[in-house]
Amino acid sequence: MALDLALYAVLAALISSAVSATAFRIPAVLRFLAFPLIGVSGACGAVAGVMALTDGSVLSTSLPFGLPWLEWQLRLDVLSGLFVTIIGIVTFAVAVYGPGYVREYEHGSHPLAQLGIFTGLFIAGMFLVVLANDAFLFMISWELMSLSSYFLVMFHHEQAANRRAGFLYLLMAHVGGLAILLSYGVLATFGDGFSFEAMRNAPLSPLWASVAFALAFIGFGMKAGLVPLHAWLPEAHPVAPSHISALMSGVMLKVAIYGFIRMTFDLLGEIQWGWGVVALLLGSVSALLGVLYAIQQNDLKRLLAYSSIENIGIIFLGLGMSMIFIGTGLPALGAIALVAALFHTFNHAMFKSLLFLGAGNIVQRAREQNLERMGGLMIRLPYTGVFFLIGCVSIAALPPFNGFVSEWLTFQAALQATALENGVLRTLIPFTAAMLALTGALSLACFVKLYGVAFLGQPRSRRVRHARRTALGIRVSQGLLAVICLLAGVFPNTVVNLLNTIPNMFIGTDLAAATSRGWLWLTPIAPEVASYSAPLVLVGILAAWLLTWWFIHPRGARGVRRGPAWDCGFGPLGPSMQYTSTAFAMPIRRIFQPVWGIEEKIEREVDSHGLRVTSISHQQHIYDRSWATLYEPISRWVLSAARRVSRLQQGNIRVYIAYSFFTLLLLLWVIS
Amino acid sequence: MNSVYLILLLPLSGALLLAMIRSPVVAGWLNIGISVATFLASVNMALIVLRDGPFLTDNSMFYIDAFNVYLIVLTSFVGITTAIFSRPYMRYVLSEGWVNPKRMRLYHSMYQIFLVTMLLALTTNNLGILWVAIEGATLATVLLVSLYRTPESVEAAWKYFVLCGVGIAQALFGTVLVYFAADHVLHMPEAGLQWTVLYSVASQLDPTVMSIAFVFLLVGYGTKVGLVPLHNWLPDAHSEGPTPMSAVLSGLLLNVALYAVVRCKMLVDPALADPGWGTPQLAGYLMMAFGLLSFVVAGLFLYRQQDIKRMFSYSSIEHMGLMTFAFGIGGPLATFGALLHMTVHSLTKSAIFIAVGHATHIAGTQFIDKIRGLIKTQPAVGWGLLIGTATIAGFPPFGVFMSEFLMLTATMQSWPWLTPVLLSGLAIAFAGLFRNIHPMVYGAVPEGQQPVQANMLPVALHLLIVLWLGISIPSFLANWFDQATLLITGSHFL
Amino acid sequence: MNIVDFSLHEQAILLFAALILFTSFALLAQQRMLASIHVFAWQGALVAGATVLVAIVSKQNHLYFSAALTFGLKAVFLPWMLHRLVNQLGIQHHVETVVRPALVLLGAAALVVFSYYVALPIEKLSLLSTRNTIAVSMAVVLIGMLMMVARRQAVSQVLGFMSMENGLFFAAVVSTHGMPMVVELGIAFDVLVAAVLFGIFFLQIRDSIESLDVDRLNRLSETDQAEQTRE
Amino acid sequence: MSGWLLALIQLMIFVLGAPFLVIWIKQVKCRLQNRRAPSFAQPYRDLGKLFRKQVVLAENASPLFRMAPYIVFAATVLAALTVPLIAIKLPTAAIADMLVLLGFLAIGRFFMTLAGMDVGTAFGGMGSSREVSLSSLAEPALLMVIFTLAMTAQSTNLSSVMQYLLDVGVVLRPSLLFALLGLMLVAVAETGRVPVDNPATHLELTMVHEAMILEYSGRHLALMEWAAYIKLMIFGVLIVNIFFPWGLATDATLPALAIGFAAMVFKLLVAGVVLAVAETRLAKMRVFRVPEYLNLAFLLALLGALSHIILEVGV
Repeated sequence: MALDLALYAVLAALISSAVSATAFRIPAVLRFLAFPLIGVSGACGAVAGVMALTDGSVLSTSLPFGLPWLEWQLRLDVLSGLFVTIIGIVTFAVAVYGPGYVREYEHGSHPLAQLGIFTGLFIAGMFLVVLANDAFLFMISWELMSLSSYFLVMFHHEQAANRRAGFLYLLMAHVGGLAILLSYGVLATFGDGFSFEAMRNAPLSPLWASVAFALAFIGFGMKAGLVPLHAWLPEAHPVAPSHISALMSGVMLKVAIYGFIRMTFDLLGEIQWGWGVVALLLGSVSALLGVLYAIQQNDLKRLLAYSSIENIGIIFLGLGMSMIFIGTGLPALGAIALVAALFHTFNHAMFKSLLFLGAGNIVQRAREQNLERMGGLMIRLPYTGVFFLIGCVSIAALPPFNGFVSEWLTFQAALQATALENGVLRTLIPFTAAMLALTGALSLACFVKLYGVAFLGQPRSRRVRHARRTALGIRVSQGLLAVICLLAGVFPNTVVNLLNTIPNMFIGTDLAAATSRGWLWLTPIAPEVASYSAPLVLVGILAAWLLTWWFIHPRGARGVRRGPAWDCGFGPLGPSMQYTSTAFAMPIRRIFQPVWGIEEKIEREVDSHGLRVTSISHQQHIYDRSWATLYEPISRWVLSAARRVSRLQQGNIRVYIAYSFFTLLLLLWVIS
Repeated sequence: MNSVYLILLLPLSGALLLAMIRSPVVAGWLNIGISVATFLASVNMALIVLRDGPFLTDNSMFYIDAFNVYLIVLTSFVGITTAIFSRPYMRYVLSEGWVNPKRMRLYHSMYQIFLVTMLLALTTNNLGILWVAIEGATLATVLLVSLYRTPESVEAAWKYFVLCGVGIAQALFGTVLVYFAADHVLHMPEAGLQWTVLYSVASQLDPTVMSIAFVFLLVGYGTKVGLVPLHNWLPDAHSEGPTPMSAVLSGLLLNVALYAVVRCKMLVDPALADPGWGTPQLAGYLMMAFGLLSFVVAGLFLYRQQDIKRMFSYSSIEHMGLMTFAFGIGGPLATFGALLHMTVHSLTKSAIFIAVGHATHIAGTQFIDKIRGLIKTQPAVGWGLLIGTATIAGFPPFGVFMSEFLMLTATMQSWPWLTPVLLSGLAIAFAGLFRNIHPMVYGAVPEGQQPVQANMLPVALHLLIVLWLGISIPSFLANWFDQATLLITGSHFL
Repeated sequence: MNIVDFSLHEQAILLFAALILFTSFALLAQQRMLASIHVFAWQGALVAGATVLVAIVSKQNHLYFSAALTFGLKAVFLPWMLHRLVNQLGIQHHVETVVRPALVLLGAAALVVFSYYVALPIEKLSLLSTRNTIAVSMAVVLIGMLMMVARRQAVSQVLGFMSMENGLFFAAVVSTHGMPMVVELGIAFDVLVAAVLFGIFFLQIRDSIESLDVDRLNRLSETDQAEQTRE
Repeated sequence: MSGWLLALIQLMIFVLGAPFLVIWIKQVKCRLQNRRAPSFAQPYRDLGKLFRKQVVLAENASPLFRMAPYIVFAATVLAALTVPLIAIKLPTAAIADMLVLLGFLAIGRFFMTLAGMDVGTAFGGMGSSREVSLSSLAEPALLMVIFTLAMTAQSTNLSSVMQYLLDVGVVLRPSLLFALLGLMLVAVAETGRVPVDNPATHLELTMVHEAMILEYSGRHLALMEWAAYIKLMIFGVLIVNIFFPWGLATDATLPALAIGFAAMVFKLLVAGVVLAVAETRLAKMRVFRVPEYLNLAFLLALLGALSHIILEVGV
């Protein structure tokens, strides 16, 4: 039943992509047919996923496609269930959001059909990836996902920068795909067979298992955007239309996480704690660097993209910890870390999509993607303002929203490090926890900056000042996600109960203790060790707020008087006097100096006497260090190799004959 | 039985007919008609084979088994689609004044002659005839390469002619040696080159002679396959000849040459299996070495290309290398993958060349830097080229991915430490292709670039078939592949 | 064993082999156009002669036919055609300067040794003489290729190519008493067409680069300097 | 039930006592600097006056600007609610453990910094920017301290931590020493005291906290200031009650509570004196020296955690 629903979800997505083909003629098809179908797909997916999570059974079937000796195997277990849910919810939100968003394209020069077709394929691909139960179908849908999202990234292909981003994205997606393929190849070789069942029973030597793990880690890490394999992410995500960015950042990265979990916890069998260490370290590094780079961005969507890297890092940190615990024979603790990671996966999907949808609305209404020219949007786009605030609060991990719960669980897991035998690990985990703490604080700073600069203060450009009118669907979709963020934060027990089935399936233990004391209390290890009651916290905040208001707020007279800002008595305020995004991030830039590559240029113009400074211009460019260290050398090497090779084709026929001649002689000599 | 003769006679007579006809327009249509007829004939024969298995003509001149039957159908099919494409394209060429009506006649009749030689090479049961046919293919196409009479095209044709001539001569020497070896086993001169006979006695043939023979055959036919370092003629011929020619060269000729190599390997392997001989895998090793070398080197060649057709010809070399490698590995899985790859590659590559033809027509040049913004100019062509490239780059759900998947897995199983090489080769080739294709299809339209009257039906057809093969292989085809695998490796796959 | 133990016709065949080998050396060394065409004609004639000899010995009548074919094609038609072309192109007195002729000849000698060494292990399934003739014909083939590498003249390249064919024919005849008829016909046809095409190409090349020096056919090059020239 | 009542009482003490702690520190400082001190009622008078005054808002202030004070105050009060003041057994401590306590403080900071940017004055932006930058260093340090405690007591629940430390009695733990030092440094930074920030100055180059609430007036300002007082007291109580838990009431009997109250008052007064002395001795440092200061705090906290793992539970 659940599986059928999931398949219907895939089917609906495919149909929607098929009908979008007609948008060449009638653009309105997208609004009135394609997006509703996607909505159906999303709804089916969400329901199917929740069903799978609740009854925790394993459903599998096969479709009459694929290799002659191996049909497409599909399987819906709790892990797939979780991710189907995530994909479904976000897809649904996007479907609600889409019509209002694409309306303006209908008059533009961009072919809407392209958008519709590939959106459908993209979603279908993602669903199929998490449903696949054999390596072949997995790879097909995986690459389908990459390829269609690439076409979506290339939707605005006029600017050279976007083309470059698209190319980079496709290239890295392909390389990652090959790595994954190879790691499946290892498994298939030992388990002879591409079906996951065969791979589960593959008798792997620890060495080969590690090889497979390394390949999978590279492949999935590349897709998920782990530092230093992240270069494509901040390029590609901002370029796509915003609801696609939401899907990519909110869901596609999660699909990579899914692949990683499936590979490590399910297929590879015995988990080695060494792998956990790798994931832990790279995860924390990605988290820290991700947020540090995010905070320096001035492009709204680019900032969000980097923050995705950060959150992926946090997720991998949790996974790594869980692998360490499991690998060292502490499955119960491993379960906590795993649940924390999964919880954060879910949360990130929700609030990052929410933020991207909001960003899309801003970009469309204000025609502006650069924070330096924004400001005062809170008043102009009130709904987006509120929902975006909720998104920021959640991603900054403030109680009682969902982001906080997952980080809290992660910390709780980290605090159990003392249970480990190995002293090195015991010291390593608090270290990473400290990095996580730093990340959390920085992400708070980052989103204060984002919200403060974009939504508060005065508008810094004309177009932003005149931003108005948000379509209903756009508001509703954001509202939906915002509510989910709040609910998941206030009732974590329900979520944890659902997630519990997953560690149960993999390692046979779960956090039964976590929710043992009813829906009110979340106690991952034991009540006396740590407890958190989100509902009460929410009640408390509201109560305290209302009481204060009730006490403080004067009855009747003496309301507020509006006047010009005081500003220590300086003159009237202009938008240009406000703290800019660059200025806001300056202290942090100084504190963590060498992390970024910074090109700064300050030009002073003085008047004829050279006394008075007439104008100062300040330019600054922050570039990603991973380029100079990793990517450029590789491309240089390949190009020089190509140059050397091209000497082969030097044009003289006698030389060519000589090649043939000497090849012949060589071979004759070899065989005799 | 006479279905075979039908297949050969139809295009032959067609060629003579086309040599008569003066009007290019009529010739264009007739060309299509004849190809269609040939295709129907081949389908008819395929059905016969499907019904009652492989057969040998009474005079044991022709032999049809699972290995060549699908190649025959494929060849005649690509023959049609390319003919469909070449009709408007050659008219454009004529209107540009690059050729005169006389040469158009030459073109059309040679087109059919070429098909004849291909089909002959596939159907014949005689190694000698196989050689004759492949040499004949060279002779038929060499004049077409120089059809435009530009200095470059003449140079390309000369190189093509001489290099392939030399190579093919070596192949003949190899054939002579095989005959010589066979002569001592069965003392019946007439049958000494018949493949069926040879195959039956292959295990008794003298390993020394056969190994020498195989070297000559490999270098000879390998030149035709375009194996590095014998490949130099290939990019020249592809880039300078008329585009339909490039399509059939890449799509068919290379396949047939590879077919010849594999047939020879099938004879050599049992012979070398003889205990007195040291390395029974010799043929396989040689093919693997050649294949891997071609694969990697061709991938690197992609980067600095300035001529779009040249670039895709290198990609053909790359894929030929991959197949040779896979055949070299032997083993059912690899062979199955390679057979599948032969099909999907020739379909995809000819489709790409057709799209490229339209693209060059739109831009009026073959220089990559001059071709821009195709998707905006003419979406059909742009998308055709883009999807085709994605397909050949091995993106699912297209068939190329499936075959590459199989071959990679096979490598993983038997030569695990070679897989990284293959994978990096794939990645490099992929980047090389796309960094050139990207700016061509995307971006703004240069001024004065107009859509042209293009027929994208063939491209769509080919790509759809490849897609179909990628999603699921029809059972009869799978069976043929399996039979062929049985023939080549001696063990079933399915 | 020793040549005196051979039967007469074997000795004769070995003699032919030696002569053919000599002619291909001569081809390699000969620098004057017309002269080398004549040498080539002689080589063709020798192959035809060898064929006749084998035909007599092995009493296979179709060999007479193929001998005639070879003679007509290699000893008469091709030389005649080349002659005509050379006159037509006005290069009959062209003298080609080979770089380091001595070295090339040494290389050729080395090739003979090499092909003997390659053919050495074949003895167990044939008479010594056959084996040696195989070695010789392989040497002729290789020398033909060497000639194509060494010579810059399109015409001499063609000669090299055709002498390779001669080597092949010789091998086919002496080692296996000739190929099946069909094949022989096919091959002969191909050679014929090839010859005609060569003729056409001489003219085309001459039209395009005003010479037959293949070294000047280097527009299609991918090296850096080539790109600089193109840009 | 009595527990909840107790919690409320403690909360009252917190809310009402916070201004007193502030003025006490001021008094001591003035004594040390031979100045005449304001009367103990001064902060209460200030607050009352502010509450009575009318609010003046900048034209372009958004709704968030008006909500912020309430949220900040509410969050701080909740934070106070979870800190055992005179009795350990605190039901509210179970609602929110130490991590959540941090979360509450973070909420306050989040909205205060946003409010600082709302009107769009240069000062507000500057203050917010510095606040988040500095706290992004202070918070991890604080968290490491909490880690050390949690690992020592095997719990993140504040009251069980205190309970544990009370039970084991005097044990010389290097980890706790480091933690204490770290916590003190962080506390100074978080509450915006000299040498990190100076609540008494409005010199734009130096101020952090003051710059953010510059645009506030009337009751809003009052709430902000009051929240700041409470925050100061929270940190004070954390320091004294965690590291010197003696005297804390373990059961809800009156005498125990009385002792607990007395002990708390005494300890806080001492802490106030220490702070006052420190502030008198030290000078406010440049904003970009502060990171080094905070790194030191972080280092100490980390050392605490490590020394706990290595020296105290080493296998």
